[in-house]
Amino acid sequence: MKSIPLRVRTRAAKSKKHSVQAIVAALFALLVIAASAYTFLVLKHDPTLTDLRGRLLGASTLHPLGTDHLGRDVLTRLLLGGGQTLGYSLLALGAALVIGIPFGIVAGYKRGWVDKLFMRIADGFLAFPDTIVAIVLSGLLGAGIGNLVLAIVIVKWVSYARLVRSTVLSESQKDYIRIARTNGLSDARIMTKHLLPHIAGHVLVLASLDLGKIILLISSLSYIGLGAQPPTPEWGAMLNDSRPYFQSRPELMVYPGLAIVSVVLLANMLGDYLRDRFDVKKEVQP
Amino acid sequence: AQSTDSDAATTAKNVHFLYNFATSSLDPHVDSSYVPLRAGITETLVRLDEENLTVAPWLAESWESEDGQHWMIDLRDDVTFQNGKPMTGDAVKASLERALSESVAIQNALKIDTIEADGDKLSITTTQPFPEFASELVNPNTSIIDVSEPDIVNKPIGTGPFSLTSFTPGSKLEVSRYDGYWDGASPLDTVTFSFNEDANARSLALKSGQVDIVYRPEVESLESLEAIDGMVVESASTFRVHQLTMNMERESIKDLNVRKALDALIDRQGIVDTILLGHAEPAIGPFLPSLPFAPKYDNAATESGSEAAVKHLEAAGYKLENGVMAKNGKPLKLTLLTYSARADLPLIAQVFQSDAKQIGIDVEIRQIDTPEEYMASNRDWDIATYSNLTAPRGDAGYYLNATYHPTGALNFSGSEDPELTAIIDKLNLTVAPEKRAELAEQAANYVHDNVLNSFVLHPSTIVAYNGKKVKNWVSSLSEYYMITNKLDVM
Amino acid sequence: MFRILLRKFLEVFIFLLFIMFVSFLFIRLAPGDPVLTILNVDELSVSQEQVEAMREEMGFNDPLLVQFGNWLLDFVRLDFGSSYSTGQPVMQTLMSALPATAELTLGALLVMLLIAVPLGSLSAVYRGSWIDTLSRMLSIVGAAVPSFWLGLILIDLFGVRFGNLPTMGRDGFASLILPCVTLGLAISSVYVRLLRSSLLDSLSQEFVRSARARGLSEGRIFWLHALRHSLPPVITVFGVSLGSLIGGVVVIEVLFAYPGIGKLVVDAIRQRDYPLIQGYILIMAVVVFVVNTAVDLSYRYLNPEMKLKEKEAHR
Amino acid sequence: MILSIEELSIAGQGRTIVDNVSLAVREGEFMALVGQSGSGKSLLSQSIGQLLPPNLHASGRILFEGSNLLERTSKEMRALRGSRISYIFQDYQGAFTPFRSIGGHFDEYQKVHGEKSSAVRKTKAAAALESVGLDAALLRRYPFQLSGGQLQRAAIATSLLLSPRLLIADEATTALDSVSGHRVLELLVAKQKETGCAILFITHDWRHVRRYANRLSVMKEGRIVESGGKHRILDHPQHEYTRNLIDAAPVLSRSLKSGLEEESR
Amino acid sequence: MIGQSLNSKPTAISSPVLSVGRLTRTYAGADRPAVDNVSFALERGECLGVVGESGCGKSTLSRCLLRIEDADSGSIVLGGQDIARLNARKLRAHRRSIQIVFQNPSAALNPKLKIADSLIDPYEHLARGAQLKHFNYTSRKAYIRQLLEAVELPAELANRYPHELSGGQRQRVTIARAIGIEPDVVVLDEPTASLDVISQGAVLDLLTGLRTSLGLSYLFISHDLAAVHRMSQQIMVMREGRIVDRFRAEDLMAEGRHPYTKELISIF
Ligand SMILES: Nc1ncnc2c1ncn2[C@@H]1O[C@H](COP(=O)(O)OP(=O)(O)OP(=O)(O)O)[C@@H](O)[C@H]1O
Ligand SMILES: Nc1ncnc2c1ncn2[C@@H]1O[C@H](COP(=O)(O)OP(=O)(O)OP(=O)(O)O)[C@@H](O)[C@H]1O
Ligand SMILES: [Mg+2]
Ligand SMILES: [Mg+2]
Ligand code: NI
Repeated sequence: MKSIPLRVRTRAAKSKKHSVQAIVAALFALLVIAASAYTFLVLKHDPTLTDLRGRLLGASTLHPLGTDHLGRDVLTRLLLGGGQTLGYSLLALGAALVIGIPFGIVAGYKRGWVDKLFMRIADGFLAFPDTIVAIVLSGLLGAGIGNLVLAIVIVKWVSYARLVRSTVLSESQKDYIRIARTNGLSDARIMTKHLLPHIAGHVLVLASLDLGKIILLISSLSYIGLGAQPPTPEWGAMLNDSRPYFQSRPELMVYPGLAIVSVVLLANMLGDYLRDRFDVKKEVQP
Repeated sequence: AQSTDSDAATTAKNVHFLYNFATSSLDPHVDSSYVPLRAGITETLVRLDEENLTVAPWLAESWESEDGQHWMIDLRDDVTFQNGKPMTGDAVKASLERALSESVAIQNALKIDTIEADGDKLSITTTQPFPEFASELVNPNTSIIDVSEPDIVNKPIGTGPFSLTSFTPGSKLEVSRYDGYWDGASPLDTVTFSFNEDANARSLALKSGQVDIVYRPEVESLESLEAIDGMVVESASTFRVHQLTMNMERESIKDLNVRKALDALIDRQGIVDTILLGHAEPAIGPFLPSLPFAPKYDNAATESGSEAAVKHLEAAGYKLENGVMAKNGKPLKLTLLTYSARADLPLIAQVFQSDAKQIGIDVEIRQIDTPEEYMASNRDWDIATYSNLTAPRGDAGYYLNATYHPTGALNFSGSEDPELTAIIDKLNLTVAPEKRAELAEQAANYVHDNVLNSFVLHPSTIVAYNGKKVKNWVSSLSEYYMITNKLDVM
Repeated sequence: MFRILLRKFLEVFIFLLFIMFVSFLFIRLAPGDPVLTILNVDELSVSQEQVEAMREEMGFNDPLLVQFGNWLLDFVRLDFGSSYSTGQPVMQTLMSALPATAELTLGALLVMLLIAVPLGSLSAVYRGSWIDTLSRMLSIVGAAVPSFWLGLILIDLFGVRFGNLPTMGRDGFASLILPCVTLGLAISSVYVRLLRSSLLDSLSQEFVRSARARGLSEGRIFWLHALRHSLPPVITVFGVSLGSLIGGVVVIEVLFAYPGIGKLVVDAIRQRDYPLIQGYILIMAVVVFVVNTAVDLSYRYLNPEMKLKEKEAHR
Repeated sequence: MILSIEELSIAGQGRTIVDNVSLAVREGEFMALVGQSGSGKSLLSQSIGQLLPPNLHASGRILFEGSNLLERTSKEMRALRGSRISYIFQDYQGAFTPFRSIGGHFDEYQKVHGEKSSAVRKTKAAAALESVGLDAALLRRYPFQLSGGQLQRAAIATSLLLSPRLLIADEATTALDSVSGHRVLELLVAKQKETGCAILFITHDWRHVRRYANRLSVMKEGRIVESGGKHRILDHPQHEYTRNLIDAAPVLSRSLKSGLEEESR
Repeated sequence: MIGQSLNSKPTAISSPVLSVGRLTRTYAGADRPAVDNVSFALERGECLGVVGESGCGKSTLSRCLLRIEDADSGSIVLGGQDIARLNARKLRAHRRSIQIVFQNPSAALNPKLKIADSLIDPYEHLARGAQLKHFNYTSRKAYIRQLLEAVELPAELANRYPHELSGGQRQRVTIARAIGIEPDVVVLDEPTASLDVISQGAVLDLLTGLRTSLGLSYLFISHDLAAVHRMSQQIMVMREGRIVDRFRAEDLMAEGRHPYTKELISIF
């Protein structure tokens, strides 16, 4: 292994990479701010105003990203949709984490009947298609994005719980957990202080990618009348609405797609950054 | 990529047809996709003559009734089922009886009391005078099949030009020529009838040459399809209408002037030209203008546009203040239902909402899952986009009864207009076609004058096919008849 | 041994019964009922009285518990009812659609493995290198691109422009390629990242250094020592997502006209075809149970300590 | 001179842990390395096989049979490790992959170093285990099923399996009772006689140093404070620290100590 | 710091702080018990040494005492209460009284926690509010510093992760953690095996000092006869899971020892 100088390089490269990430994030934020300022202060489009004669226009100074199939300004909708989309998907993701992680830790750590019961509950949730959950909820509580979030949480929390459980299962075999137990630490403390740091890595990875999946799920469920009601701008719905123009006007799909990609990218960067912070060993031998 | 039929002369002659709806059952009496009839496996006693929009003989040579209650039907005597058995009166009777027992809706539609078979003759008595009886026999769910066959769901045996060779539920069926077909065997050897519910994928399948005829390709892809040498795109108006259903139980909607205003707000031509790219016809009333009983609406030089709408609203006592349309300080707020199963409807809803916003009407769109269900059980909405078949079998009775009669299953407006109900009741008892047409027209005019519902457009069916290969394709108005014995390849 | 089996069996049975009960309540609490479907009202008209009569006849007006009781009676007789829309026995319908979905899912999993294992491994081993960046980009795009779009692009590329892979239907192996690749690409992103993160953990373990000291090749260390140690989280996520994968293939099934169970059940949900939905949930519950039991067993295989501990507990 | 470490420094995160150390091990020699806990003995030994943790790096030269190991490619190193240089790590629990049986490790080890016959591998493994006083039945066990001492002995058995030229034993007997420890060291010495391999033996146990070492080096805070022949250092320690270290050696009783002194040649 | 009043709790000299009766533990699939019918008593302030060959069941015994593993049969009476069958919740109340230092220090520290956190953890949790006799800390930081000092580690190690320590340093950290909360009984499973002799001596002195000052009792497992001899009042010799010999430390060299004990001594 000529690893000795190489390792130095990866360290240096690493810190550089962090600053690159910071620059990318900052540039992105600047871009968004500039675009919003221009759109909202100068152009002042109404995001729901349709204009059948001005539909599917290409990019122009008036419509920097053109107009959609109903003649609405794409950039305005994209920018306004960001808040909606992000807010709700983050809410759903956060809630799924908040439910899933404790469940997983408790089940994996306590074992026995707690675990068994939990596994069965989880299995039960897994057997339900998300559409059913969503439809039932919307039927019982009324359509609306809040219920959609609820439906997503109901479907999603299980995967986190399961993932956490599996890590906890193997981790709790180790001596340091035994010691913690013999120290008489309360289970709650062992779970939060000793086990939690171990699951962060995998959970962050899964969560940062799930953000994209959740946005897409919102879009597919808004198809059956859940989620944001038209004409509310929402990325998933925009993506779905542009399906017919997939060949004639692919950019209609690309814009919200790119928006989602960049959000997932940022989430991923954040996830990796956090993961590195939890990863005390940092690097592996190549 | 072109498919492999360059040497069509030596290989079997096959046409691959791609339909936009998938079915997992082929039971001709139950399945509402009508695939057995559409694929040329089964036939009905009578068919719709799409040129004259009259009922024409098919498996039945002739039919008659004096009083509209006792019917004599004379069957063709040269017809055999695809298993070789002759189509006798008894076989037809058995088939009809199965249809009746399998489906309440068919019972309703046919209102048959008794059937008697005598050789090639059937005598049928309906439970009440029922002039439309013959036209109801157009319904594909009354297809004549050999009910003695064991597996009707997966392998129905009918009398059509093609017999089923294989069926993959939800995916496709393969049919092959029935040589003993009474109207002359098809020149084709086989037909593949497959399903794909994604419009883009259908267009691409045609482009790739994997299929020859595509039903309802993606409208947006037509331009690129037409650019391909030899590709033919046909569009035909249908008996369908996209309408704005008014909930007559709502206070604001009860006001005729409000309804008129909403009607005036709809930018029909704009929607037809842009959203449907011209593959539709702006609608005035429920019936396609070419139908004999469609009113001419000569007096219907009604102005439309937001100014007209504002005028109507002012007549109703509304005033536009600070950009809000309000009456006695109460702003006009409407809930508009829409659903995505028909992709145009949410778009129409959004256009309507935007136009309404311009004159200060606050329209909230609510997207729902199953419209029939929702509209029937929830009354918290004002207007709804909905799509209706208005004369599927060339007769107005079905639509008028279902939509405007107080007992109608699709009467989501909750309309209980005694005058209109009287017209419909009268229509139900009238036998003579001209008289019926007159009554239907009267009903349609009534609906129009009172804006009981507002009609947006009649969408067209688009079919695209490879004109270099396919011969004799006819786009059917009723969307019943697709694979026929005339269809051929070059 | 027999007693353990019996207990396990009972456990599963009670679990299934419970799931079925919950789903029964759940489905029927959803607004709407299948009467209009049963009555086939698309082009035909029925009166509201008839709708009501039908509702009564089908027992939709009975208290839920009575309905469930009836269902249970049939269930014990292994009668799962017939679909409201086609009249076909539910199990037959589902079972005939299951193979298509199964092959689609398995194919997609294969594609996923072919993508995730090399990409995840390489990006863990060469952490911070260009391949790591590349794999991250790919998985982010994979996580953010809807599968219907991906599918259409693949159809356009490999069905229309270059090559003529079948774009629809289920005719043998060739018609599996595009849908499986689409689905596989769509699901692989999570596994790439998860495998990477897990491998990073394993590669920093002490036993890896010991293996190195013994002169084992890096490949051998990777495949036989580190990889296996990093599998549990990956397998776990696989176990949980299999259920939603089977349900979630519906987009692919529609796009490629692949006659699978996903499309069937979405239609059933739309039409409130209760028996079909119940049948589906039953099958899913069994599948989920089997898969996750297998996943649990695999933990034991991957970590013998757990297996032996378990044995002792049963002593 | 089979191994000669010249001016080796190990540093990381701005800290120099091993500072300019030079050390030589002669052919067939039993070289002991003693010293303060945390002085860098383990890191020094790991750097020989390029096995340092990734956040640390070594500079200087490590000549093994004349060539500088720090310049070797990882492939060349792999050929050396296990067969020519073998290790017994201080963390004996990390010596075995948790989900593999002990026998599996023995088998794999021999296989990758070219032993084709599985029967031979099996008998060799069993013999190796028995030579360190373990029952061959332990081959079927998983690492967690062994006691600490058993694990350590198993680790020793693997490292002796292929008769390396240089054996690096990092506190190889810490988990062993005196009887077993003695037996294992006897085995090491016997092996050394038989194959002529050199042993770099890191330990805290003066008894072992006295009894078995030829030469020794004393380490403190990353530096070697003293090295030389055993007698020279034991009897005439020059450095203050060495003296303290020797004085601190635990002894049972006077009589036992004198007995030991008699024994040492 | 050493030499304050012993223990504020009333100590019944007659009753042992820990007494173990007929403890047996068999691993699944093993042909003989790893711990076989072991009985002994440990007086307050006493150190009981356990020696024996590798694999004789010393660690298993200690794991059973700590209830990390459950013995098949036998009693463990700690402070008057048999903890062998207590459920987890009730057990927790007794946890503080008995602590362990493991044979292998690497696994005993949470790799994701800094040394300071590992140290402070049991203390913050258990001893908060409780008056600790030995460490009269003023703050969290001071407590950690004092503890590290007690085991002769530099204070700067507090901010490192376990994998950044040498084996000996890790072991000292685990010792520090165990004594930090001032238990009644500490089970020391070969605690000094990986320390250099100077540190060994220092740690042993430290342990002895703590024992006398705090009235701790030790079960000192080691294969280093010299260390055991120096530390303990009583010595037990274990072989194949059984106690084969037991005597006062002074009598180590006396006649009449068990042959196995003799072998151990002769090798030394
Ligand atoms: N990965 C690492 N990163 C940073 N510092 C480390 C790392 N590993 C060890 N150290 C530090 O390097 C020094 C030397 O460690 P090493 O393990 O070589 O000691 P040692 O002489 O073997 O001690 P012992 O006898 O206790 O095992 C110690 O101070 C330790 O804290
Ligand atoms: N989890 C386990 N499963 C099966 N057998 C085990 C397990 N753990 C230990 N053993 C066996 O039990 C016996 C006693 O082990 P234990 O760890 O108590 O020994 P020990 O006296 O501590 O030895 P050492 O001094 O080597 O640490 C050994 O033979 C060992 O192989
Ligand atoms: Mg060391
Ligand atoms: Mg032990
Ligand atoms: Ni992990």
